[in-house]
Amino acid sequence: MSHWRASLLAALLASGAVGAVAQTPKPATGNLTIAFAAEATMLDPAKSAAGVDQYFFGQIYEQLVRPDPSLKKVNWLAESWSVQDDGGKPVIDVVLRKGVKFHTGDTMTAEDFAFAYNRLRDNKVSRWSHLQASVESFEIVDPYHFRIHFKQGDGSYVADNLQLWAMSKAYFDKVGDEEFGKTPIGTGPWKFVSRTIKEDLKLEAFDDYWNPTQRPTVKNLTVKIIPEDLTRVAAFKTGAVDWIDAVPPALVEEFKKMPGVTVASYVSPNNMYIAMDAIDENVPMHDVRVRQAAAHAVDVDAIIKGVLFGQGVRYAEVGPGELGYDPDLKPYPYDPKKARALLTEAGFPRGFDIPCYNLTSPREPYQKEMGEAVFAYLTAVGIRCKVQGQEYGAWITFGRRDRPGHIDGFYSNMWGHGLPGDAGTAWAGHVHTYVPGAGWGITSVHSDPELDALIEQLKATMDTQQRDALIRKIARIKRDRVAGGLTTYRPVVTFAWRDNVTFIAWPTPGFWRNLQQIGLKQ
Amino acid sequence: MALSIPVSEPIARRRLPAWLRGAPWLAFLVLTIVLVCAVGGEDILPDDPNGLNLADAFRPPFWAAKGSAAHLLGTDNMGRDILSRILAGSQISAIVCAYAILFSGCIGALAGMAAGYFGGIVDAVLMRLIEIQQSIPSIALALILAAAMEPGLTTVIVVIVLTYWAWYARIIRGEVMTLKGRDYVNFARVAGVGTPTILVRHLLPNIFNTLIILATLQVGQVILFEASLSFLGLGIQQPDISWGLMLADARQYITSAWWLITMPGIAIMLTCRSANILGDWLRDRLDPRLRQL
Amino acid sequence: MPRFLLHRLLQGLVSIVGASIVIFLIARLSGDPILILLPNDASPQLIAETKRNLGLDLPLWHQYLIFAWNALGGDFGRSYRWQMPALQLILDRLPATIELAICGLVFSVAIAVPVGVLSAVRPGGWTDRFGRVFAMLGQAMPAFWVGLLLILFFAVELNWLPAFGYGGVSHIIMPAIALGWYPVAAQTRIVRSAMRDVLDSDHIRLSRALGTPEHWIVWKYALRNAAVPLLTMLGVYFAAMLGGAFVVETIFAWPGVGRTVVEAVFSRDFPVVQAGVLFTSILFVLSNLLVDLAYGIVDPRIRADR
Amino acid sequence: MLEADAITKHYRTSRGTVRAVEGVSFSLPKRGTLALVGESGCGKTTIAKMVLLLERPSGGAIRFEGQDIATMPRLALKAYRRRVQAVFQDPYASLNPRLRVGRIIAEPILAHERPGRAALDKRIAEVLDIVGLPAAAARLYPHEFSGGQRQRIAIARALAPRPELMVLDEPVSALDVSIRAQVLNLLQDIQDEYGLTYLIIAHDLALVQHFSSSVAVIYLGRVAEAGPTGPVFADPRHPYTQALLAAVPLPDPDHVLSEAAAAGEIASALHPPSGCAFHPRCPHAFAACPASVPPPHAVADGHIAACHLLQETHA
Amino acid sequence: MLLQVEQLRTYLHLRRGVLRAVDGVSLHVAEAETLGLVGESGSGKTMTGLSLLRLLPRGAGRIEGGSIRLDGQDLTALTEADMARDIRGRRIAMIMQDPMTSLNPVFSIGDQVAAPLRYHDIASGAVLRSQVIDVLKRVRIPSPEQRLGDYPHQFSGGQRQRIVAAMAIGCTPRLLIADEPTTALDVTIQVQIISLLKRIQQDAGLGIVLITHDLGVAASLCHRIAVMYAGQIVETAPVRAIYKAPAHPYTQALLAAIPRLHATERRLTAIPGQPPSLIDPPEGCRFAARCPHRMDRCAEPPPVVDLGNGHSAACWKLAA
Repeated sequence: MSHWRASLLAALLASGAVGAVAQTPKPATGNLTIAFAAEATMLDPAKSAAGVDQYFFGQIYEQLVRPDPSLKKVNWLAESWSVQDDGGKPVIDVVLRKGVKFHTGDTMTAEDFAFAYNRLRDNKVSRWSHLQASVESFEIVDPYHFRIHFKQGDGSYVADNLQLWAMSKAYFDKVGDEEFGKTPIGTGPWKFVSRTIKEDLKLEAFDDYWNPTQRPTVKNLTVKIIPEDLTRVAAFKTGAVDWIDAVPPALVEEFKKMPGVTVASYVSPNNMYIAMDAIDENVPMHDVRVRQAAAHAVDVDAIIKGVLFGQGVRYAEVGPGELGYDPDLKPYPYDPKKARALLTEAGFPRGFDIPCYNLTSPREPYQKEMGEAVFAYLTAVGIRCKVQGQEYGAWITFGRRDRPGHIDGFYSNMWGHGLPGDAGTAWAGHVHTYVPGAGWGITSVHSDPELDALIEQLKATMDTQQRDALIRKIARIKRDRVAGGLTTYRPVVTFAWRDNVTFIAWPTPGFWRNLQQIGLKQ
Repeated sequence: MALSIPVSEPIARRRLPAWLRGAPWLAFLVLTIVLVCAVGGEDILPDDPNGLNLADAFRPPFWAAKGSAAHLLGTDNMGRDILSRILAGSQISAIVCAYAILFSGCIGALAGMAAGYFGGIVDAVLMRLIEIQQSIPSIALALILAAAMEPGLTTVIVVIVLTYWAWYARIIRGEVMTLKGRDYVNFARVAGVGTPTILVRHLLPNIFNTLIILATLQVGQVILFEASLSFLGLGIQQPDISWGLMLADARQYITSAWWLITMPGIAIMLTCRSANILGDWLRDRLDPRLRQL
Repeated sequence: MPRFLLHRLLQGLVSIVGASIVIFLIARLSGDPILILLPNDASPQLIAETKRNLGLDLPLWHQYLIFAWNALGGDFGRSYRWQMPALQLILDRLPATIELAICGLVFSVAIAVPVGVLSAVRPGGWTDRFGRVFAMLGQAMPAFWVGLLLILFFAVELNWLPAFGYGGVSHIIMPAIALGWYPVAAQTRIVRSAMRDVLDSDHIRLSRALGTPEHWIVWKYALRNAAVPLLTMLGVYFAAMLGGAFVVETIFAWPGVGRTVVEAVFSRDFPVVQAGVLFTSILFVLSNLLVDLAYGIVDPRIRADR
Repeated sequence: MLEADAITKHYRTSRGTVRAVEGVSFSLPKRGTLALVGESGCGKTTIAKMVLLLERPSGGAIRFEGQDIATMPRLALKAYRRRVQAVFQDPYASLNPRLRVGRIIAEPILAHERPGRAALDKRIAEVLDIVGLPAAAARLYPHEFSGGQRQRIAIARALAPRPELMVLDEPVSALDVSIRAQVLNLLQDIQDEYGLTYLIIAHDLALVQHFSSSVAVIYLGRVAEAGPTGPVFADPRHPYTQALLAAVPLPDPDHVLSEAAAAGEIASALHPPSGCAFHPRCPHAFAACPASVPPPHAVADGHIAACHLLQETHA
Repeated sequence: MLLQVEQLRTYLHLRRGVLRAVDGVSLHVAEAETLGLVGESGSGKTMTGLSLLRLLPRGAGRIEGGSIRLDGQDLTALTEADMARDIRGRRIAMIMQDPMTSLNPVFSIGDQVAAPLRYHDIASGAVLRSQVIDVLKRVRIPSPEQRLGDYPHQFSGGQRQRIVAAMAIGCTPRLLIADEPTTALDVTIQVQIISLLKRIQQDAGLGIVLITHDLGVAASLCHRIAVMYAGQIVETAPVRAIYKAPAHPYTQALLAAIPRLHATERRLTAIPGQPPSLIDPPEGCRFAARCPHRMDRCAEPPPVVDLGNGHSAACWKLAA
């Protein structure tokens, strides 16, 4: 366990929230209202479009394997699982936990996972079918035992918690597609009660939850949607809600000083970076020295401190706590002199003008300001940024290689969806050379045969140890060559709750908003 | 005899030329300052408006504790001098206002004149266009347009022009319909004066007042409209600075650093108010019929 | 009367159709929803297939005709993003937005009428000065600023009103003020100038000459006359509020159409954008129709003209 | 010179068809002055507008020197526009406040010819002189003049292209008594001097009697009585003309006004009464009146009246 | 004497200067008498009428001197509230020029005719209704019972002027100020209104101040006539004397300038020039500049010369 993770756990322990874990649960009682900043669109894991959807359906649906509050992977709906070899093709063999019930009362069986698999891989239904692309077939051994046969090795599949959500086949057969999405039924700690778009999601604690030691102690939970930061803060301050997510960075200090309020910060595995065009020979960043100059030009620490109020963690290619994290791999130090020298060396003594695209409808706090600051630093050493803003709709397709037109400068980007797996999937997307139609390098403006080979190897590797080593290796090369962009920071998300609330943060895959253990103090 | 003296004519006291009495000097002054700043370029800026200095962020205005004379109105979240940004913002705001008003005014005036003068099918078509424009919520139109184009100065101007031309057109149309019935226009027609001459000589000069007044009223609307677009991230983009953008960005610090939002806010208020006062005054002076706008 | 109504309705219909065409076209200029919809590694075949399924491969005019034909039958397509009928998505949000727009309008009129009347009666008086400053603030402060200040003061400081959400009367007060403050200035101006004109008119002079008490002249005789130009503007304001509500909806977490449409634009969710804008246009036409009818109530001359 | 042949003008409105003019005929000899007289809404201004090509007749024809102005060839039409000019009622509305007087007067000239700068100035000075204004007036704006002076400017403008026919639409009714006499005298002087033909629209019978050589009394879009002014005023044959004349208050305390001559009020052109439109107000109305429209009846040389009473007596 | 006005001066304080609209006007009206106030536009006759009601343009108009006595009570000394409650509508009523604009278009005529009765506490409820019907009958509105709910636009111009008259006489005032009551009407309607005013006067014994520029209307309605020029009265006389033996050169010129029915002269006698500005009027006789009999003394204010039989005129020629 890294230092970073240890300190986080210590903080959690210190907050006194963990103490409730071991006790025999009492039936859930009482009502609690909390507020989220963002809203889900779909509550159907197959149709969900955005990572934010998981904040919501992650309360209702569960997966085979999941991280616990200390980010350790534990078997969850799977009693046990292993990767086996079947004549050179990998197979994942899963034994299900018995006695797990859906909210309808039906017992969870391998049939349900077969259904989930078929639904998730159907590209007419699912947005996540590509995650199942390397699966060859799904085999039911007995009601609590199934095997997933692969065409070739798929490291991400393992890294991403086996990717299967427990969805009730019986329920689907009964209500059909439309209702299935509207009234979700899962195995999770919370039962769906009602949802009003743009307003709230009402949940009820699931009494028959299979894991009674780790379930909510409050009966009714209402999640309000309050997108505007200060309004959400005001809602908390006025007592309308007792728990909020995404405390604005500027106000974290103020919240810490508030009496009767607990504040906890968690690193989000969203990895922010500044992508840059390195494939076009006419663009200066084609030259590795220019990319290094850019890396030296930006004082990321100062930006985190100044712009983000410290609510960010700097990372070099792989964040602390992730597979392949290498504490010895350091980010480029801020050194404008060296940056200028590198530019001169690369043949740009007077710098150059370059378009820089910034996201103006932020997905993470102060993302826009962050971009502005980065571009200002670049400009200061001679990489003169012509900033152009992009709203979300444009931004989301902007980096894609199958879009007409091409990227000719810097643009702010991030990776992290589908995590916490590891860096493999993301790198396949934005570091590997673009191969049309093959899924490689879909947002990549980089091309490096050595890295390509390593990333392909990583993709096929399902063994965790081997992956760890590979990732470290790639990360070092990536860092040295500033390949696939300049890594900056990972945002920190801060939750605040009143002292009448008990809360232990569980990471919904990647985003920390799992209300597995939330309750009212007795 | 009908009494033709307006009830509100004030008692004369001062000895200025009649048309200048009661002129809003303060409003003139404010607008002049804004204009000077707008054309002054970078020379008048005390500091680089985009000069990042994270160590010096959130410095309050000079009169507050921790304030500094180097940053009279304080610094923002990235340590940039707010006064410089407001001054630089006046340039962009002035450009946006100028182009937006010029184009929406010209298009609106042309459309309004055509609809009002020719009537019939031209009028019917233009009126439907105006109504179509008005029935599409302007912010939705702006949003989609801004998404279709690249956000930035040009887009903001285009969006505002598309939103406001109908406003001008509708009012000018009404004006022209009244003017068209005037005897001097009738006479010109009787005398065989050509339509272009009638439009240019008889109608245009007489709607000019209206145009001026509408333009002054639009100043505030343009600035706020741009602020709303900035709120969505679709307004003016860095490194350009506009007051609306400053306002929209600063709202996150409304409780922790009040001056970030208040300073550009005051600039907007002073400018809007001055333009409106000037417009009111011009209207009273030039054309009392337009008081209803 | 019915003939007049029919005429206005027809004109309104033309506007609605026109608005739908405009929105349809610009929305399609704003980008391709396919890449937002589909997974990152979608194959070209899948992209083509999805385009065909959504009808996005047809020529624009054909797409529009399909849209218009379906819309006539009440089918506005399914939201790409929400995977539900766009119509339902919009209709569910519509009441909250209408409620907000009406309350905003009521607030603005409730301020503008007394201030406008009193400042016409006593130019330079206390109400005139104070009222104008009040109106000016609304005109110079964007709604998000007003909204946040209201929340900070009335919710956080005083704890008088709930900071957010949709619910009872107390919930709507601050959003209505934030939305309704902006047009106060313009409305005050209309009322004030209309009142000045009316107070200058022959019939008011005759009323005075016959000894009518001043308050009676102002609040009964003149105000009803002055209401006509204000009414004219109300239809336009109502539409502006429907369309402009998204900022206030965002600030106050108000579950309205404005936010839905804004987000739909960001995600290129065309059916929702089209349905949203179309319904706002319909409301615009309807509100103008209502205004026209209200004219008849306020002004009997107009009644006769129909 | 000018002839109207059964011209009609109908306006279609949302409430129905307004029959503003219903088959009006008259003829105006060169150098003559014809007055169209009637109460407000009778259609006299509409007739003037049709003569001035501001409105198009719904039926009938207006002929200028025998040529139908509706079907005139381009060139003749252009000439017509020069040869026919107008003076309107309101001296405040008829001059563009944004133009200098010189430019206002130059406009109708420039619409037809391109004289040089000096020649133009001379022409302007000339017409200003004719209406009794100094040449310096050309440099001023209309608002710098009084009502009477403005009407002089309007006359000067109308005179500028050297017209032959002038349509005078209530040319003095907006002026004060003392100014009115000045303007009327001026108009007469101009006619005498330049041999102009006048078509004057008026409601003031005393003025008409004083000013015009012939008169047409219009009631609800139809000619009730027409003829040379002297005989028509001395011996009015139509009850409406009689009523009008009886109703004029004279500046003579001994004159007794008769209220009985025309009871009630003028009907709406939207729903004109059947038959003779005057019958509901006529003290002599009888069975034939509501039944049919009386045809014009010649009572003397050039003097006609459209009344069933005359038919009866002469039948 | 019903109304006695002495040396009334009403000035308008305008942006461009002080306009002496009424500059030393004295007049009187007896019961059941009609005084015609005749003059051209801008001569101050309307301002005189408004001064009697103290309804001057707000902020600009002010009575600077003189007295207005109604039944001996000086109106200039009353408070604004007293004027509104006791005088306007109650004892002095007014009719305005344009019947098209003097009725409020958005209220029914029943409402408008009832209004003065209601706020002068003369009647209410069923009594009010019957009084309204009664007064509408008196002004000869046909079947008023059915028309109480109708709006002004549903009436013709003549009928509207009758309704205005009904509003004015509803509270049985002592004095009626009729400001150009027939100017906007057609001649045939004009006659009807003239005879209506005559009848009202006979019925109620009401004093009338008729403000008009039309010498014909004045002749047909007035008992006495006061001719105003440039803010002053230049001649007052019984109606007969004014028309048969005008004494003041202005009155003479005015009578000569109007075209007359059945007269044969080809040319009218025009008055040269224009009235003087009232912002800076000439010292002496204000008509002097246009007067054919001008002499040197005219540079001084002319004396009011009593010509006997209630006929007086302000002219040096007569004083000589």
